[in-house]
Amino acid sequence: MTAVPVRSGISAVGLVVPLAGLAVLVGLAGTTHRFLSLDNARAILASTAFVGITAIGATLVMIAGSGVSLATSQTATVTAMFFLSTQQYGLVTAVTVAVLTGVALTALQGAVIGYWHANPIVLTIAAGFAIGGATTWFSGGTPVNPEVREFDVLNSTVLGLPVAVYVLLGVTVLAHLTLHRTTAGRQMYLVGSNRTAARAAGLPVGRVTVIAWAFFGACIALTGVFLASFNTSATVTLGGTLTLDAIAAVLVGGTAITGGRGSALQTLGGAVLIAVISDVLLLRGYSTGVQILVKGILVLAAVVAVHLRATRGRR
Amino acid sequence: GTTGNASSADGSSSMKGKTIALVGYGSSNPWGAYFNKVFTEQLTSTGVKINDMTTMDPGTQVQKFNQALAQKPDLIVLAILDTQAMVAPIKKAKAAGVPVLAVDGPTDPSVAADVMSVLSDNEVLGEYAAQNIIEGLKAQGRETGNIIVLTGTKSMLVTQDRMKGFNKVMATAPQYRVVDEQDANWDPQLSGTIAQQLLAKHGRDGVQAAYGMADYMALPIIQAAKQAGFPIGKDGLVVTSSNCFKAGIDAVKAGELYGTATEDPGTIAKQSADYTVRFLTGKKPPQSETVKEERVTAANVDQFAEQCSHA
Amino acid sequence: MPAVSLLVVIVAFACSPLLSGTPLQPFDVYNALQGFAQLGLPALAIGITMIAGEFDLSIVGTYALGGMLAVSTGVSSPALGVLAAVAAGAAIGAAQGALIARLRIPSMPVTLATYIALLGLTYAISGGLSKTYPNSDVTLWVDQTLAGIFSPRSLLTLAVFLIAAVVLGRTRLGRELRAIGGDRRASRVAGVGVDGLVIGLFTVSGTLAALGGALLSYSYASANPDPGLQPLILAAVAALLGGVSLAGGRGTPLGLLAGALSVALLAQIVAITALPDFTTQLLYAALLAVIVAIESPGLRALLDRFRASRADRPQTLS
Amino acid sequence: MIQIDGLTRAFHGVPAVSGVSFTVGAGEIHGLCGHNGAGKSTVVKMLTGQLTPDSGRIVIGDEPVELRSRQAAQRAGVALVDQELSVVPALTVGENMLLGDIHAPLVNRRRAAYAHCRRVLDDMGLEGIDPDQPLSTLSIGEQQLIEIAKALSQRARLVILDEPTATLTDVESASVFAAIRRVAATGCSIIFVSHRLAEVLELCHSVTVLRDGRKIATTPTADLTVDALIVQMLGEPPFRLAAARKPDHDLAHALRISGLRVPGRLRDFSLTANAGRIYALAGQLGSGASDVLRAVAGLHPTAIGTVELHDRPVPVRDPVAAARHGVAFLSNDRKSEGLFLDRSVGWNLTATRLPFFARAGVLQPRRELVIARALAERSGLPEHRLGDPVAALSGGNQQKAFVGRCLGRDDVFALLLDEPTRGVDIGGRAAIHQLLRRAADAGLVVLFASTELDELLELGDVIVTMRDGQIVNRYDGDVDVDGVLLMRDMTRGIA
Ligand SMILES: Nc1ncnc2c1ncn2[C@@H]1O[C@H](COP(=O)(O)OP(=O)(O)OP(=O)(O)O)[C@@H](O)[C@H]1O
Ligand SMILES: Nc1ncnc2c1ncn2[C@@H]1O[C@H](COP(=O)(O)OP(=O)(O)OP(=O)(O)O)[C@@H](O)[C@H]1O
Ligand SMILES: [Mg+2]
Ligand SMILES: [Mg+2]
Repeated sequence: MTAVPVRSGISAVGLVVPLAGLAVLVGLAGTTHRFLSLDNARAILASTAFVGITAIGATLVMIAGSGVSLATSQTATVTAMFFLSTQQYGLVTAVTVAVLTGVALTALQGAVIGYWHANPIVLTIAAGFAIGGATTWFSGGTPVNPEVREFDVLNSTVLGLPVAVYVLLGVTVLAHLTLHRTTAGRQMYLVGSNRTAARAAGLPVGRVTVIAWAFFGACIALTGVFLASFNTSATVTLGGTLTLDAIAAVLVGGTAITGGRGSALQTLGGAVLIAVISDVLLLRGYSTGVQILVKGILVLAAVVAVHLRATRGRR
Repeated sequence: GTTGNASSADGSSSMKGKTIALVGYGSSNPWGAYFNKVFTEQLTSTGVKINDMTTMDPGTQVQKFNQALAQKPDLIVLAILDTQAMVAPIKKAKAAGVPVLAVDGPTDPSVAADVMSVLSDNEVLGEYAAQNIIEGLKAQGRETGNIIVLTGTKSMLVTQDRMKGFNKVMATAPQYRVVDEQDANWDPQLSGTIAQQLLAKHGRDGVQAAYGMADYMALPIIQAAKQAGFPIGKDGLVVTSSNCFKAGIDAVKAGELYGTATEDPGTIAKQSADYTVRFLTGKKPPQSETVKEERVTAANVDQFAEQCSHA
Repeated sequence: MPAVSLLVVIVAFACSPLLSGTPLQPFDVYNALQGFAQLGLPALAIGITMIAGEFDLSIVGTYALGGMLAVSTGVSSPALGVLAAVAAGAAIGAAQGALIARLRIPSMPVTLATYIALLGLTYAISGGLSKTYPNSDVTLWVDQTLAGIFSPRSLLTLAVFLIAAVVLGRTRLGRELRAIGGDRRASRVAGVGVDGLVIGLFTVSGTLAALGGALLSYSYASANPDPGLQPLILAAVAALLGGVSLAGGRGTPLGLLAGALSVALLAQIVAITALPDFTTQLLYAALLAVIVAIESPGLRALLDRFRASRADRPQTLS
Repeated sequence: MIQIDGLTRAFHGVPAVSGVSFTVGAGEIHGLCGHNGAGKSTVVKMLTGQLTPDSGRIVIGDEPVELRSRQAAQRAGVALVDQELSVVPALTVGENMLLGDIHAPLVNRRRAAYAHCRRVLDDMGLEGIDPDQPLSTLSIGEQQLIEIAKALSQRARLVILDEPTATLTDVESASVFAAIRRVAATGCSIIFVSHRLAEVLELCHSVTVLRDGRKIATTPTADLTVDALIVQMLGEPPFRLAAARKPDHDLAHALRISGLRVPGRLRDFSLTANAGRIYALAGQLGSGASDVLRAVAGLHPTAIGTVELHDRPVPVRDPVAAARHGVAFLSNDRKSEGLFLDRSVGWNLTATRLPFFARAGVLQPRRELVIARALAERSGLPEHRLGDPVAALSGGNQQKAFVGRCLGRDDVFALLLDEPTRGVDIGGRAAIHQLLRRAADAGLVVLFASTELDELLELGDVIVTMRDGQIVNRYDGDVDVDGVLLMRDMTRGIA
């Protein structure tokens, strides 16, 4: 992965806890009726895809040390609307328009954060209000219902899996390669690890931040495109709980919120883990409340575990 | 549907200078957006002043209602977000002598006598959904059948009423069974996710029909079913919903959605506007009116295409 | 900052008759204070954690849970309901605080996780349904008009702010809170009992949020299992307008009071003038944009540079 | 009287302090010396409740004490000035002076508190500072003085000062020494930790030297010289570099700085410098020396002036552009503004030279490894540690990794270093000096700022003295300079 290996001293505790957790999960899952079916595996992957794509983008932003975005849902909604209202120009144009919209909106926030060091939380709350307010204003609340349905192909399945799953895998691979094999990716880790040092060393902090956010924007837009296709129309609330779901997946994947550590593959794992657990609970007949509760506990466990591993030996 | 154009009602001149506070659903909700638009359009020519006090947040709604009350309008038109939270404010309005017209969802029974109302018939909407399913399954010649239901936010009376009607009719066909009922919170994305998992849980021969409480909740079920390889329509999964949107009408036409029902915002907005005119011109309308809801299936879909195309 | 934003909003409030065409009434103030009562306690809860350099996202979770518990347990005795809510809030806060202080984890991800878990817990308790509070005497009591513009709820909220102002202003706790927000390590070395303070802090923020939720659900006569992110975001906006910085070390309860009042008045202005609902969102966005500009070092540097280039000729050296 | 008996503490099984014992009498000023990592701060932390000893005993007065927290230590009568500046800029001066003091009342009594702070400040000769002033308005040196004043005013039985003078001017140090002597005269014991050995000999009654966590000796200062102290610390005669200063008339100018100004910090600075020479900026804190470097590196957003490097103008307010033009900068704060602490040594060494092993933005891992290995060797770091997080290195090795980042790059023409050997022991210092000399020999302009006379004289070919944001004197390579001359420039400025 990297030319210069990072010391891989895995302590007994660090290994036992996740293994025990995994064993419990496998046990639970294996004894759950219909869990071990091809259909269910497919359903899990399919339900991972939408949140997963956004979470992969969020991973880059978090690694680059600019924390989280609280404007994700609103951005996804806007891109979905642009996607649907440009259907008549063909699928490629519509997707391009959506992605460019997502990239422009999100990279702009990245620029303010990267070049002017604005606080990401405050900025993205503001952006969320602005995008949400403007969307309601311009759409007047009316849903976008396209006459032409170019998007149908995005709802189809290939080898039994929805197209979105392949896009998720593609985005993951792309993010992974970007992070580990490109100058920009390495700089994301460095900037996230110590932003002041990166600045003093003359690293292009602003540019790196913008690249990470632009990637994120493209991912949000892809999620928006799939959401729009799946629902065949877009309303102001289409984005739903995407914001927190994406952050949860990134955190469960073990990326540090303080930046400098994490990976796209781990986020994919985090997203799948959340989906699997929700699925097991659903199949076992637990209520929505219990599903959410367990998700919260899972995020907490991941955050604590990541933190303990990172600070092991430094405290 | 009743109504004509409210502005043509006689005595509209006597409405000049009157004020209505519209404490309705916010325009971030498509249903609310179209309702507000039609309602306002219907009344503009009468010269009545409408204060926009819409919101989608229950807390803000209480505050805006109280605000409206303080401005002593001639009528408050209210679309309730949180039934309980509205009880005390409605009592206050009663005490202050400000008339309230509740539209769409019902008020809490304890204050039902204190307001006028133009209500959607949610029980009937639920019944229609059940009828659609039974009809669809019978048409396929099925002796038995399993059904999954994705509801709107369970805490809302609207949801509860629809389920009441739905269950009542389903009880008449005990050979068809509801195997799973989940709260999808009026959220299309959540509907999709839950549908994917439920379909996988019960398997291809474990589910024959599905009820998504609104078109935008039923369509994700159809997508999820398609992706999971379920046949849809004629010989496949029977999917129905219960308030029509344009996308739903298209799906009915395409044969993917077995049926839906009205509760379209335009109709109720027109009837509410009409009611308002009658009230403000002293015509003493009945205390409560119910909007006539219609069942929509492939047979009569063209008739409703226009009515349902606005949200 | 808090004084300026409050002043601007008050002036706008006073001018709102120009748009609405009806003169202001005491009721307008009452209603604004009702809005303040709804927002105030969560704003104070998140505000004090921000002063100490933490960020307690879980307050919306505690807020929802507090409301649900109050409604479930306070039917016969409202005080008992409040007590149950507050006890739960304090316990959750203390547990979170202990985790954050002892392991020195950033509070944001921890409280995010707790928020999700609490949401699930509230959902599970209520079965996802809003829960009705049948004791209408209490509902009427908490919102009755006092002295024209107050209600017991808004007075209680104001009182909590004043207590916080006295405690933080007149004891060394205020100094230590800002100190651990300004520089955690230095405070530790100087002898501040940082861990205890952080645990206490989260206990208090959990308590305040739960109390806020309980009062709100009494007022609505119902508890909503999922209030969404809106209360959190508005509370954060109030705190930011109140002169608290996300970097920590800055802010006072009176500043927070001004911030919460500003946000409440703003919502009231939109209600009085019957502007469309999305205007509120755009107004918040604009206010936050100002905060972003003021707070972000890069933008400040840009301003400095501009000033420096203008003051270039006469050299100054302090 | 303070008695320390067999104090021992290990980190992850590696002993940092082993069986250290010594005694400090009432009224005694006791020096604690040792090279970097010798264990001084670890002893201090155990005495102040920040670390618990694995074994050993601390006796204050007559009774043994268990110091489990800072509060417990304060109750036992121990006051501390930490090695790192430990004040909170967000608070006022007065609030800082009362912060964490267990004797401060729970309820604020503003007037009494103000009077108390006023008195303490006056005692330190800080009449110009108001207790209600925000601390952030003070210079770093003044902030340090506040911290010292606070510790000395706590009526403690033992005051520990861990490198209190590292950021002070000599004038300020002198007033601190006077205050320390006054407090000692009241019967309080003082432990004074410092790398400035002359200072230690001047102030202390006796000195305990630690090496590798063990006590070497406790000696009365009357019997010691600086050289003797160094021998105790290092165990062998100190490593000395020949101070070969080179003339620079014969070379073309590579770096031209003219009219450089930073509002409030730097009045007017111009310098022409040659490739292949080392330029030393001599100035105390606040003299502007460090600001020159930061401005050239693009880190002062308000800087004005022109900088040219090999006849190409370098924009002065953009760190990225400065780096692109061949300026490499090393901050004096390597922890927060230098290293990527949780990343590996390898990543740190290669952080600024990614283009060297990237093709079209894609990294080539094999080339990276080769380059990282070569750099480790060049900067004197063990190759087997390339994969370790840099935080796990000792201070000296961390600094080597920091310097190593800028070496051997053909796109760097000017090397700017702020306090290149801060917190580095004598051995590590010599090694870093050698690296810099080699860099200059390879054709770079090397410009560094320092407050240490030895370093300035040893390393600088041209020495520029600064004070109050401007140049006082420039000493070229062929002029004789001595410490007295430099010190006079740095403290008194232009006559
Ligand atoms: N928290 C810690 N974890 C691991 N090792 C530590 C820790 N603190 C100190 N050490 C190690 O203990 C040894 C002694 O460190 P200490 O800070 O006491 O040295 P010092 O004499 O104060 O050095 P300096 O002159 O640089 O301040 C060093 O090897 C150091 O790296
Ligand atoms: N914070 C730390 N975490 C982990 N290991 C540490 C830490 N500090 C020191 N060490 C380990 O202790 C070893 C000795 O460190 P120490 O600071 O004593 O080195 P040193 O001999 O003083 O070297 P130098 O002369 O370069 O300062 C280091 O090589 C490192 O492996
Ligand atoms: Mg060392
Ligand atoms: Mg030390």
